[in-house]
Amino acid sequence: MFIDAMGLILADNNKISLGELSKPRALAAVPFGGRYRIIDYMLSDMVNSGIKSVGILTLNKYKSLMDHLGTGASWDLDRKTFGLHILPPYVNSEATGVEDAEELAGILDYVRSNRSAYAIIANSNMILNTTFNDFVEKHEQSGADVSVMYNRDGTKYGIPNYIFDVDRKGYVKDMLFNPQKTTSNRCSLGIIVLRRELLLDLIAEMIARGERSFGVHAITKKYDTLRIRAHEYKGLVLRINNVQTYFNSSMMLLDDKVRADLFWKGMPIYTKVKDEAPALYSDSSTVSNSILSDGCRIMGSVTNSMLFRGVTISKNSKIHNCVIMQDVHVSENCELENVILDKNSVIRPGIKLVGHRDFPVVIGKGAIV
Amino acid sequence: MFIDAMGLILADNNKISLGELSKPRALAAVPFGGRYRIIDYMLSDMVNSGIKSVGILTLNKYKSLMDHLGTGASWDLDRKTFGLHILPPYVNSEATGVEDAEELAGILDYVRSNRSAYAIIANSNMILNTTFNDFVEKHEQSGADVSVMYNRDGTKYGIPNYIFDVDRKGYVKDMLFNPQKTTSNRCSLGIIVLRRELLLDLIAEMIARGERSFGVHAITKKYDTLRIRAHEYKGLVLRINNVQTYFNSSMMLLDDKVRADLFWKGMPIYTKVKDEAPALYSDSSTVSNSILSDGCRIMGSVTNSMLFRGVTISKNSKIHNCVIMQDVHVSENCELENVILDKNSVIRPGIKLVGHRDFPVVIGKGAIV
Amino acid sequence: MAKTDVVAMILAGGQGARLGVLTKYIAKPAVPFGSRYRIIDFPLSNCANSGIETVGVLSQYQPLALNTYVGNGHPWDLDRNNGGAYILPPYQRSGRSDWYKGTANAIYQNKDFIDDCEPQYVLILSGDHIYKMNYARMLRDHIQSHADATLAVLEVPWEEAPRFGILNTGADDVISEFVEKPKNPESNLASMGVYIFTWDVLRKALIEDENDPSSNNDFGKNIVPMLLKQGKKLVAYRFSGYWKDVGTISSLWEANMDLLDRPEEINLMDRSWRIYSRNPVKPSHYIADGAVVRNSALTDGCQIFGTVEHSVLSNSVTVERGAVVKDSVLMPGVTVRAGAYLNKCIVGFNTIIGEGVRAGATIEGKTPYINGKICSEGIVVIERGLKISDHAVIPANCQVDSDLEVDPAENVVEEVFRVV
Amino acid sequence: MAKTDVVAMILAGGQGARLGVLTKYIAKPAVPFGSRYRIIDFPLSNCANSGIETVGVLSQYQPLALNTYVGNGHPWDLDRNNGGAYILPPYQRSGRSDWYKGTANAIYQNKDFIDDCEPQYVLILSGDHIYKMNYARMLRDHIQSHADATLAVLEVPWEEAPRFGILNTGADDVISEFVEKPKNPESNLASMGVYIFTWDVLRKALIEDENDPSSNNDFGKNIVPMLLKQGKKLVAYRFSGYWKDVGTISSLWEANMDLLDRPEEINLMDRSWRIYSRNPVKPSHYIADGAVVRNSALTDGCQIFGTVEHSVLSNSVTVERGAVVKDSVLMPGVTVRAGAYLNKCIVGFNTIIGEGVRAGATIEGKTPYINGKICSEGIVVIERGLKISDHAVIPANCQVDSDLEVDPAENVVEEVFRVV
Repeated sequence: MFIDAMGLILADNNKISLGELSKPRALAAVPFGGRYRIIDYMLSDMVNSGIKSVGILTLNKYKSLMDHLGTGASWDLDRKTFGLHILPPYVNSEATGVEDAEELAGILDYVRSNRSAYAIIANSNMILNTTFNDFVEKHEQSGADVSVMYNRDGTKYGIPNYIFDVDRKGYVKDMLFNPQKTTSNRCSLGIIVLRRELLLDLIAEMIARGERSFGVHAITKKYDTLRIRAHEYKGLVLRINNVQTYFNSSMMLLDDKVRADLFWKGMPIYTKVKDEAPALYSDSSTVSNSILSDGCRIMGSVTNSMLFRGVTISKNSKIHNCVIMQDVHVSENCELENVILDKNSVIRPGIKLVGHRDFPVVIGKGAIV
Repeated sequence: MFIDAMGLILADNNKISLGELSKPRALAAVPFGGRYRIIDYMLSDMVNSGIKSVGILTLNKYKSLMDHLGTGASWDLDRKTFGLHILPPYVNSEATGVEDAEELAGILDYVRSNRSAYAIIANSNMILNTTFNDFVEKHEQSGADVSVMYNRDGTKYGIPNYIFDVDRKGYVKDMLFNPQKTTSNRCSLGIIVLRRELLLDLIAEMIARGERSFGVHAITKKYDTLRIRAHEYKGLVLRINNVQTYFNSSMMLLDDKVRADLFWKGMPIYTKVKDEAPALYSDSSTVSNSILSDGCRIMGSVTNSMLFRGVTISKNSKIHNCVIMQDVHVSENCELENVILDKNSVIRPGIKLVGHRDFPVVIGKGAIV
Repeated sequence: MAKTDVVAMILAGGQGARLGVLTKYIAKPAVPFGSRYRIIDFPLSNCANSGIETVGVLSQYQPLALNTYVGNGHPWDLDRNNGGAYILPPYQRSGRSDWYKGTANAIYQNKDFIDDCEPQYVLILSGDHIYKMNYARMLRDHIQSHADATLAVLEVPWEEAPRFGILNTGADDVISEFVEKPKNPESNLASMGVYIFTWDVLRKALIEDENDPSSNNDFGKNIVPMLLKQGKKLVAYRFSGYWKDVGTISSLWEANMDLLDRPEEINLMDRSWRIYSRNPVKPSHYIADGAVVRNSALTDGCQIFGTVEHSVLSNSVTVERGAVVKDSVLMPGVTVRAGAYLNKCIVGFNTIIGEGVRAGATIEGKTPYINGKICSEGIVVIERGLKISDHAVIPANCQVDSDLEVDPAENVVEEVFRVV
Repeated sequence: MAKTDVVAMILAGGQGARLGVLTKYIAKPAVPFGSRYRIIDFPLSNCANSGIETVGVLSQYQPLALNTYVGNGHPWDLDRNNGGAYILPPYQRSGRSDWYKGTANAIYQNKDFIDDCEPQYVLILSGDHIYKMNYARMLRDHIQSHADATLAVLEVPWEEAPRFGILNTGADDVISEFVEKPKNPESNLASMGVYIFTWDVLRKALIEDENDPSSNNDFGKNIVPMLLKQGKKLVAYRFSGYWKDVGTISSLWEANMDLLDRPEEINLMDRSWRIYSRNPVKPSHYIADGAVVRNSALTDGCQIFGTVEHSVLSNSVTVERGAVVKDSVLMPGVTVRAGAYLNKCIVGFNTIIGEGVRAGATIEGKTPYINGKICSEGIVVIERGLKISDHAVIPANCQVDSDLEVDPAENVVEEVFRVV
């Protein structure tokens, strides 16, 4: 049976920058994995858990996100009651009549208007395919105030990271932010569950204390006053902490096992429907070990790469180890290796671009090279 | 056949304040006429004209408006392509990468992404039930650059008003803002039509000139460089310029002819569906010359009044010449005359409130009296 | 279609002949009820409020109004991409085609639809009951009791028990016997026609029932007794609250009046369990100077210049000056002209009651319209889309049917309109 | 339902028997086409792109897949509150019930539906044609020419004219005569089965036709000739562009191949006239190291480890290492196991082609599956939901039908699955 919970997704993260890729858009709106944007994974996880009410907390730069999410219909969240709500940072400017927005009051209003028993709050830099039913059930049984998901990644995917020390009963007894050294490899996945009523109390307290920021780890850091249960997640998690991990995670999807865990477990990852034509391969195409999407037209050679929707690779062009986003046009006789091409960029004939595996070249949105 | 136009509605107006009523919400979101909010009339006019793409331009305080409009489903504007879009003031912060929003660039992007031949731009302080088919057709035939709707109200509904002088061919040759004296009674309805391409040029020019505000009359004031045709509208128009005109307009709806023109011409006024129960009248109710809405429970006396959805009038209470908004609770033994009660307010037992017809008492949203 | 735990199937196929002219052009579940609603709003809203998102509506008789009323399912939040509301008519397969025979056969014919949803449980509902019920709670009990089927039951007064299908139960409300209209009831637990089945149990039973040529293919008469005989575990789920079968003119009238006399029982004002309906898009209602409205339910688009007492008016009803409407149910768009008098009348969509018409329980007289089979307790039923002649007199227990051949002198129907 | 200028009615009722096993469980319009689409996506998308928002889909035969595919109409933006997509099955009226007889009878039986929309014009479409067409332009011409009916026509090569319904026209393309499959055609203007009628003209014609017991109740055979005889003004609307009736196995195969060989003709990449479809919600497709994909169309969820040449693959098709797929059309969920070889095959939903199977136009042999009535030009058709035995040999012009009784030695069907 489905869980009685609402979802809150933090669309942005002050601690994470993907350079050119997150400049024109919120972190959650960065394209990832062929047809998707980063937020699609967490949003689908929530929908697949039976959650029917999801609020998206934004900082700024959220036009892309609004365009992507639309009415919420692609996630079946275009509902009369609840459904998908984008909470703009200024949301409460009218609630209080005060011009300088207090984000927390807006969030408080939104959470209060809900009726669910639980709230799940998640950052949007984790890519995983799961449902939260087991997570919530274990939390319920434990009697803890908050449960937080972690895995054993430790600090290996770089900063930002939050490392938990837990006591023998599995409760958080310490949390370290970007530690140099640590005795624990329990790294937070930035996903927590708590009773909605408790969340209301916590937000009210934050407001009373004059705090203005809200987040998963602003709650987990209260481990000395709250009983915070650490819940280990053993499935696949891709962490998007910076451009390097973004590029590596994209390349990991070429692995059959990674794709199987992320896409073929029976829980679909939903995304905005684009109604592109099928991908068309010409006589002259050579493609191997690559992910390609609808609307692509392939006349050249594509190896070890990830192509989003509507990409054109012209004749005699060679693409190797690249991530190429929506509607990019690569002209004839180009050679690209270890390159990330953002949306709508155009590569003119005969261009050669070669990055390093650990330092991919990033071409910004709409650039003409 | 339907017209090939997009709509733009300005949800707010710096020149109009309805005091307590517009404090917690945009002008367009102020409740008016029983089941409706002010924007419902213009939005329905556009939908009834066959317009399938409407952008709502906001200043701030637009949470109520977002809640009211939802996915746009109530106006059948929850569409895959186009449909209803709320354009927040900061909409372009990501388009330019600049933090201080330039509203005009956001509007430019939105208008550019459309494909319609024409754009209709309207303020939201006019209540009328019409379609724009004739307006657009006449505009098309005339060869004018812009057409603007007016009627013969002159300055009698107070400020703000824009009075046009027209030449013999019906083109605007002068526009006066809040004039003391005038030779013309042609008062703008704040509704214009122009080719979308021309609108794009005008916005681009405004941006180039460093202008930051956008509005109907910012365009009509260009009558010396553009050929602006004045189009007379002869049907009923209610103007909401201030609390007095708001109150008077509400009372005018008690007139059979006014209601017939506004509600029973075959073009429905859509609004958010609330799924209230039917209104229930008890044994002890006395009601005359009043408009009442679903979800009301009437146990007292209601005369010459307008009750929105979910209002309770308890036993032995008397309501006369009042406008009572959604979910207001009037306890027993109250007497109210010439009062406007905003949403969710509560009148405790035995309270007597009497305003003057020209100076109604206004009780703010959620107040307990 | 998405995999889902539970699928609801609403039996909306019957003609509802006992409602007479009210179901001449529309299926019973599409009949207006309670000012703002249609009968089917109740099971649909119960599903929506219970979190059930895949609902099949089995229609067969005059499904057009039902089809367009349910439409995209939006009013009940059933316009889902995966799931939502589906109208399920009978259809042709390779080589054969059948209309629905009984309630069980209707489900049998749609077993592919149910299979496609891969549900564990199937909820079977009637399209003609007025009640609010949380099916999620019933399902929880069904799962916890490991039942093969759970039947919702209502305790009825013992003297009324012989009118119902009665369930005899043992410990833990396990059902031992189902008796249709028992003369000497052993129990007062009446079946409400709300069933939850574990799908694989029901699936087998439906196939078995279909292969039995002597079966009526009916849930109450055949499926439930068969499962009991096979020793399956059937459990009663006790419901308390308002419930009414509105299958007859008198019960339809009574249920409408219950909203006025006992509004707290069905409690339509409860915002935590709203009854959704397709909105007529009309302005708020208007009550004129000189009008009297008492003890009544009104909704959008009504315009009252006369007197309305103890009546239920659907949207866009006009009552002109001097007209009196008492103890009546007026469906959408009805106009009561000046000076007319209605008492205990049920009037169909858009009918115009002419000036000075006198109709209802208190009116005496003899006319060919009197119909004791359909009407009782003095109730007068008038078909939709008629203009009733000015000053016509329609006495108690009449059904005004435009197809009835009557002597011109006795005819009260001046005109027949098309009703959208 | 809202008043609207024009209502589109899509004739989706026929069984499509010439498509053999492909329409065993689903109606023809629901058959997958062109990698991402179903046949009905074309008329539905044309309606959406032409601004037509009220669309009736007349279904009768196996409507379940069609019903759930069209669902709430969302993919075509037809989930409107007023209007949208309606599935219109045959139904029972007070006292009678009929299945649809011919195309005209199907519309006749739904004239109440059309009347409720109060349209001036009705657009009649077929559910089995692949084309992109702006009906709004055709309607504009219909209005401007003051025609009673406008028929879309395509100039066909003169030698092919005898296969079509041919319209002979005079000045201003006014139609003088309709000739079904003329031996000696006077014109090469073929009717495309796309009609716009002024509704009151069609309404009268349908009633007249219904009263004629000798009529086949067919638009081409009866309604059009009747209107011509009555002197009504029928005008031809010339269409140029890609158009194909996909009513047979060979034309369905050809139309799929046209997407590869002449992609510019139907031009699915044109973003100003998208063809919408219900999205399968699968990840982007993957092409493995060592795979060969050439001259083909692929979509979401495909995983290719072998060779795909000149083929059209629907979503979630897997081609294992060493398998070769040539000149074939694989429907959603098909798996081609290692070492299998397919040539000119059309394979239904979710069928598994076993290891080392050899099937298609280039394969010779004799088996009971050979079916010259359904198959031609060597094309092999395989039913959905089968496991084809490893190393089976299926020669040219076979139709693999699980219901065909064959000698165990010759049987190539190892298993039959249920397909959702």
